[in-house]
Amino acid sequence: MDLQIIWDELPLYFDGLLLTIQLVPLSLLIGFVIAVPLAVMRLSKNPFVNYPVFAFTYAFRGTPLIVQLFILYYGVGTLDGYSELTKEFNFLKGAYFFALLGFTLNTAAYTAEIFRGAMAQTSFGEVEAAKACGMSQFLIFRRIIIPSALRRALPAYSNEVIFMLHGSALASTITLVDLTGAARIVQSRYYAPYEAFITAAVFYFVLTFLFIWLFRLVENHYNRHLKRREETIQVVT
Amino acid sequence: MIDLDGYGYSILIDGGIITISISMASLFVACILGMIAALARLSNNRIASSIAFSYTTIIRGVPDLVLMLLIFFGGQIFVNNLPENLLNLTAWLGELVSGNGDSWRATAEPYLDWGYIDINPFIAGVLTIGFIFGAYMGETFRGAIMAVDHGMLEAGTAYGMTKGQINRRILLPQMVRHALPGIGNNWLVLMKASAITSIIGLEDMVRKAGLAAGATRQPFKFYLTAAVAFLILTTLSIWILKLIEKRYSAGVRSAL
Amino acid sequence: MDKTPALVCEDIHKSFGNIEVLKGVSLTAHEGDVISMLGSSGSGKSTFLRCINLLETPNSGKVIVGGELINMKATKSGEPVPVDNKQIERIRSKLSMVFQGFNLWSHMTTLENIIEAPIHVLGLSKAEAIERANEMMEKVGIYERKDYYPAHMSGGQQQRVAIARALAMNPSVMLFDEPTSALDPELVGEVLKVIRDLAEEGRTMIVVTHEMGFAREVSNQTLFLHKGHILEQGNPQEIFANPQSERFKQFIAGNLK
Amino acid sequence: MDKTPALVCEDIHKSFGNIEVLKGVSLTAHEGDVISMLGSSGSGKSTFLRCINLLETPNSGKVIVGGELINMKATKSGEPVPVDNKQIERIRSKLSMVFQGFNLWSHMTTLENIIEAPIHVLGLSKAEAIERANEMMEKVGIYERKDYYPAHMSGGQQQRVAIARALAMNPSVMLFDEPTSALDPELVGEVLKVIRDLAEEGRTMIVVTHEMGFAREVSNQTLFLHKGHILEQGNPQEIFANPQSERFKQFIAGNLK
Amino acid sequence: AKDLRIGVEGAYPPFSSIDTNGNVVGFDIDIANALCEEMKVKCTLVVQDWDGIIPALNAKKYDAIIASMSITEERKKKVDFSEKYYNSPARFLRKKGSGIEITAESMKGKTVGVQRGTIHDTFITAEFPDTEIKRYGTQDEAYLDIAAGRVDLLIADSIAMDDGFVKTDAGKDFEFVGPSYSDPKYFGDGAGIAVRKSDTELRDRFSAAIKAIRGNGVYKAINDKYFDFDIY
Ligand SMILES: Nc1ncnc2c1ncn2[C@@H]1O[C@H](COP(=O)(O)OP(=O)(O)OP(=O)(O)O)[C@@H](O)[C@H]1O
Ligand SMILES: Nc1ncnc2c1ncn2[C@@H]1O[C@H](COP(=O)(O)OP(=O)(O)OP(=O)(O)O)[C@@H](O)[C@H]1O
Ligand SMILES: [Mg+2]
Ligand SMILES: [Mg+2]
Ligand code: NI
Repeated sequence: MDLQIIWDELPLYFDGLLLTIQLVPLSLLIGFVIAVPLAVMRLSKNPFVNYPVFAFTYAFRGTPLIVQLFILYYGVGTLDGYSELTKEFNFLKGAYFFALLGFTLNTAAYTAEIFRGAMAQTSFGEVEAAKACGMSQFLIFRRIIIPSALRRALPAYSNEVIFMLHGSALASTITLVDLTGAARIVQSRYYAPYEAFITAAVFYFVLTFLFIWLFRLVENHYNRHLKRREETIQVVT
Repeated sequence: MIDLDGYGYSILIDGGIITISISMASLFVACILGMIAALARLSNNRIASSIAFSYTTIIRGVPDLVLMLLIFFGGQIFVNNLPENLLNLTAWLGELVSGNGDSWRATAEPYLDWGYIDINPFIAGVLTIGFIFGAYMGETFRGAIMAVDHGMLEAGTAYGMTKGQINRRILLPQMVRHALPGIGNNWLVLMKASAITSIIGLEDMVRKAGLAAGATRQPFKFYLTAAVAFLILTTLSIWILKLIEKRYSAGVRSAL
Repeated sequence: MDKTPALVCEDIHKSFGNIEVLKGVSLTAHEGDVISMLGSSGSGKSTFLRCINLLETPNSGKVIVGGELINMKATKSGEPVPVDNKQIERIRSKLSMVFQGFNLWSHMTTLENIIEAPIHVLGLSKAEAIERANEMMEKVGIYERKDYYPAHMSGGQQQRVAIARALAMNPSVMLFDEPTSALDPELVGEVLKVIRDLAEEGRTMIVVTHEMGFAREVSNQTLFLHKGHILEQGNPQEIFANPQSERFKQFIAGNLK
Repeated sequence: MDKTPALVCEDIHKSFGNIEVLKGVSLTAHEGDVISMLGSSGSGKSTFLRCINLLETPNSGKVIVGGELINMKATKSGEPVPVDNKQIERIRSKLSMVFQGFNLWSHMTTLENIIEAPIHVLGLSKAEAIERANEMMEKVGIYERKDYYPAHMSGGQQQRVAIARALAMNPSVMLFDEPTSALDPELVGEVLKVIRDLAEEGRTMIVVTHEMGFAREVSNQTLFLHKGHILEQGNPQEIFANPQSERFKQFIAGNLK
Repeated sequence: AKDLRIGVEGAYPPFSSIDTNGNVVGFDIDIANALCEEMKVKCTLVVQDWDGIIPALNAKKYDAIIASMSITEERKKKVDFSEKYYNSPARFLRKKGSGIEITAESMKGKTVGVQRGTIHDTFITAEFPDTEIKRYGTQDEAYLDIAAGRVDLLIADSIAMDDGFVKTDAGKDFEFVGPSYSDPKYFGDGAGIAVRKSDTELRDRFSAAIKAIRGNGVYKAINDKYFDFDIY
């Protein structure tokens, strides 16, 4: 291992890190906001509401993220009228927008399915109890099904967050210099794969555990009610 | 039919075969590694369980693309420097033992003259993906083992069955059923992850599509072709998985 | 009759698929009535309670709550449906149900469970709702558990939270579906005592139960349901003393053994 | 005593962590004895049964099955462990346990559940095991369900499969842990009848139960466990008529109410 | 003699690209085959992405690289080179009518596309620090992006760009701009065949073979197949 290389290129890695920690939370946030209504739509019995969402989630969950990115970035670039559009909207020019779009749609598709599963699991009795109190369908979703499902979905969602972080490495395949992009530049400059990629791996590792730790905090707070009785009692004694 | 400018065969058939075979081979490797990891983590042996723990956490902490690049580029250097390093080690040992390292080195040389060991991208891809997904499989298997109703194992104990009998006759068949959905999920993710082997030069569907896109400047068409091919593979897999799950769920009442 | 009955059910029929579970069940509850419903498993007791607050839609028959008839119409396929969802929601808020399996909202604490519907359905302010909840929790004796989640409480405690939640809606009629069957024998007494206290307060209640003793001592009217028909009906003292039907004789014999 | 007792437990102590759950429990069962164990929830009944067949290792005390003492030794940390796993396995095959939650093997049909241990533990041939299983299934009345999986049977049926499974081991002592508590009231009778039949056959049985009637009518010895101690012990007729301890008086009062 | 494995790239027309049958074709490939024939050895071609082309050589995945690799000081630290087998200058490419000139001023804030890890990458990084550089894994991807208007300029080997892009349909709106660059500091002494550092014997055989095909007309035949001038 040539530590000098790593030291010299550290600024490059930090630039990459900056991009990674911009892209990932942003796409997660937008993806989450889209996913909740999508999940509700997926539960609808009306095929016109349900099927389009199903098609969306199926397509995005059934194809590799890298292919999605290539289609969005290189594919859209060759469409007629694309260059005209970029004059109007400058942000369409860079890869950043397409990476963000790809990641967002991808995570929205996965997240919607996670939430749908959690909502479908809502105890039938709890929904009946809500009905019996005279709550309307909308109120039941807003107050009972969604809050309860979001909490139950937390562990699965935290996995999705980790997958998204890992998936973000693919930004480097559409010219962005994220952490992986930085590592690939270093590798091509020095032909030093260990130095280049282990450094990136360490960054990712730290990021992953930061995320896991954060989620554990959130889970401990929001999922107190899911802990078994014995466990809480053990904590007391 | 859509006009694929003559690239259709190479993307769908040649590339498809590579994608499918690399995925299946990786699944096989992953299942073996996963089973070992799960058993090690659940064992009472501290060292085995902490090695398995490090394996599953570290692998899951780093993107597959980075691991792939690391193993592909780094692994090759490692393997091919191995003979040289072993020779140096022999020489050093010889120097230490009898003071003539060079003659030790000379003796060892013919045995270590492996030439180049060709890690072809296929093997590298299979090992990398298998290695990565072994970690995920390990967690799946561990969860499945823990999900087996403890009471059923206890019933085995209460009737005087030995540990081995309980593991073989009760735990394993139950575990497989619990693990199937997880294995199915991992398979779907794995198949898609195999697409990143295109980055290390394996000629799978995505790489073939990329080459065609570059040559014809029509990325939209070719990547879309690859995407549709993946959708078909996914659909097929889901269908087969359902069949398998049905077979294994004898005696289980479905939730609905 | 001098006053409008709190609840009237007239000739309720209900089928699931081809099987007719309720074959014409009627009931009148005046204010302060405590009606106990007996019947073996599968006789249709839960189905009847669920028809009252429209969790199941009866195939025919009338439900009249506080003088207000629930309007029903038939769909194209002949299935009856309520005309007006708003009416149903309003009426449900007057009929509180306590479920067999409690059905507490697992992501909410005791207090949150109790104030949820008063705030969002009745439109109380949070302060009012909490005040009312405190009172109810005192009444059923779970005030000390106000910040616990359902999963962290025993069955008896959960059942009492469910009762407090129903009470907090200040309902005109309370429906109890086997309020003690899911409980450990030592907790049964605890919950029955709460219901007995409510009866003494003059609450109108319909209680599905397996507890003969409770039916005999607390209720002022007992119904015995068998295969979707009411076989016995009347003052509990009398019908326990002089059962009219063979089936009811058997039933009380088996249960009192 | 003229004959070796089928089972003797002497001064069994068991702690979990710092909490002592059994504080010296002794019991002697002769052949043909039916011993009922009563006690409120958490009193240690299950723990005691589990100590008998070493699913839990008692901290001190002796277990003697058919005259054979189970050998124990202490580990370095002071925890007692059985000396010889082979002995334990042999002894367990003589003590069949019927679990509260049945614990049937869900991937096996009724028949497979019943023949599993006789084949793999007792070493019977498949034909012998099936023959024996048929007999047992007849006895408990589930022969028609022989090819069903546990999930497709009702609770009462599952419980009877569990009993058949235990019987097929031809055990010298059968241990029942609340064999009816998970059942619907109408199924309780069904299962109790099976146990009563076994009692009439002269099987040695230890039955943890909440059913007073059963204890009184079927067993010839009743134990009342409270906080890890035996508070009452003796002929059920006598102790129900003349309870010695306040606690037992309360207990039967609460239950018979 | 021992069989040889040769690393080629496959995404750098006209020097090397993949045809519809999945075979690699191009100038590099023809030269490689000609050299092998001259050296009387059997050769297998191994396609490898540019990023990993040198590490894979050192990892003995193949024995030589014939992939238009310029002979530079930086690379000489890792591998040995034969004599050059062709030499062509680097140039900038712009869209017709874009008006961008190759001056620090005109290029300020503009985006230049370049293939990652090439001499052109080194050159642009060092000489035009004020431009934004977008790096690609393959030259093909860079073409896609200038066609889409995502980069303002490309810098690459002039011949590769001419034949691989400008002369194609997609590239007809693009033109070269600015001088030809061949400063040995960045661009070395032309393209050579890379071998592992210890393999001096193989290096010398390649050098000799290049000389031989230059002499016997084989080189010219290949040259004329692709270019209307002498690229050597
Ligand atoms: N949603 C449903 N679909 C089909 N059949 C149903 C449904 N709900 C109830 N039933 C059937 O209707 C009959 C009456 O059920 P119900 O739950 O009312 O009985 P119950 O008197 O409450 O019995 P228990 O004392 O066991 O609670 C049963 O045979 C039951 O199987
Ligand atoms: N594995 C264990 N670890 C810690 N505590 C335990 C364990 N098993 C049982 N206990 C505790 O030991 C006490 C006695 O439990 P046990 O299951 O024997 O009661 P029980 O008399 O069978 O009650 P029930 O009638 O509810 O089944 C309880 O307080 C229980 O919490
Ligand atoms: Mg019911
Ligand atoms: Mg117990
Ligand atoms: Ni009628």
